[in-house]
Amino acid sequence: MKIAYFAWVRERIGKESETVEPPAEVATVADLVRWLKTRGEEYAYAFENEGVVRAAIDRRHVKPQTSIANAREIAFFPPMTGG
Amino acid sequence: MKIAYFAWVRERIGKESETVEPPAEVATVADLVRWLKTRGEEYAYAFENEGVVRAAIDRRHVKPQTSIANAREIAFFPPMTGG
Amino acid sequence: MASAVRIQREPFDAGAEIRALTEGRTDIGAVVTFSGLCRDEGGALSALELEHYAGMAEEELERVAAEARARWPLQGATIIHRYGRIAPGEDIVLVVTASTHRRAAFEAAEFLMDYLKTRAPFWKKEHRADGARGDWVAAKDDDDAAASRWDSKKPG
Amino acid sequence: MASAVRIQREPFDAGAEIRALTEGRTDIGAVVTFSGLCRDEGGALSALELEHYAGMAEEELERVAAEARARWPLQGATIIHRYGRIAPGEDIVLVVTASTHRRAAFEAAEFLMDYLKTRAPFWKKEHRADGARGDWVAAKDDDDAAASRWDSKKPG
Repeated sequence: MKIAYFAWVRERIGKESETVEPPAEVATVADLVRWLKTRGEEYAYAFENEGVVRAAIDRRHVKPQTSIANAREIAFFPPMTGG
Repeated sequence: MKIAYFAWVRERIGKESETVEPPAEVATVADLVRWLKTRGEEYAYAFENEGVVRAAIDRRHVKPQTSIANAREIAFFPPMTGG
Repeated sequence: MASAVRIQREPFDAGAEIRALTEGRTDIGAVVTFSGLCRDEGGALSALELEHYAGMAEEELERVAAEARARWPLQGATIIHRYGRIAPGEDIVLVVTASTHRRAAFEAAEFLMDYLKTRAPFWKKEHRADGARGDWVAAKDDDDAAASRWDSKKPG
Repeated sequence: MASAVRIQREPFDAGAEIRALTEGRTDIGAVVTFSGLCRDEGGALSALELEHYAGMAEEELERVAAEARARWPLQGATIIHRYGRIAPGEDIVLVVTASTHRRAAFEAAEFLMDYLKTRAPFWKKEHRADGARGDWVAAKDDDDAAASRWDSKKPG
């Protein structure tokens, strides 16, 4: 599964995207965030306030409790500031 | 005193403007309308619904009870439909 | 503040009016424009004839613009109103507002349109496509209601 | 309905976008445009850098435009959002709405701006005029409040 990062989430993690294979018990977006935070300081820093970072699955906004089953691309990013 | 007419008030009265000398007891806009209505059928027709026609004195909107003392130009017209 | 009120027979260029308010400035965050166009009412009309009270029309639009500036923090406001014969699809009126914040620009533009509709001395007469005698457009109660909602409302 | 969503690095021309929605039509009575510009915050900023999520940004703006069309009777809607480095005074975003009636055009334009601010995946980073490290612009609670006021509101 591809994961993409944007804005300060991207800067903190230090990469734009990566391909990961989380274990089977990682079922939701919130599970994925908790699992990513175990992968290093940079992830722990990016997700230090779990309520702040937003997620999209296959280019649609999703909530933390959304299932990641069948997701091709999951993106994490700060609250949007366009317009 | 100059009186100007616009839109269907102008069409009903049949002139764009005229100079009139109302008698001294004509003190307000409403008095002037009542006096004008005595001047002929075309005026009676233009002002048949007294609540509809609006007035301006020297290019400012006024109410029927406004005094016409010192007015240089009084205009009568239907509700506005610009914009 | 850049402010302009114009009454003219000629068409106008909304893009040029936006540029006139914003060019060379770096403090404007939001520009809202409203263009009002002549509709043919499903093919029934061949044109609208706009009559105005020359002199008072300019002054009234200036008063409406001054009222908007008093209510909202604007960096610019433009009002252009055409008169004469206007064909379907052509512009009749343009309002442009510029502000640091979008809510002020939106509210001021809507206020200017609501107010000028009920206060600016312009009258529209219909020219019918079938050649029959056209009527004067009747004022809408809706427009009075739209204008009066600003009487009590404070800028947000 | 004429509808267009574009995401581009290049500047846009608001006047041309208005004409694209209205040209050759005689059924549009009202066109509202909103332009969002880059401010220099009193000289503190030399530019904004706009990052976006390519692919999702287009889709999200299409969803926002579809939502506006479902809520208001629109004859056209255009949304253009720029990305990349944008200097103070330059345009960032443009929304154009066309309708028979002015209230629908105004409300739909304001809705589009409120919604895209909180839903379209764009992020602004400041470039400071003094050369110091610029921050990512923080999202405003105001913007969330502005967007959520449409959740219960019906078009007027």
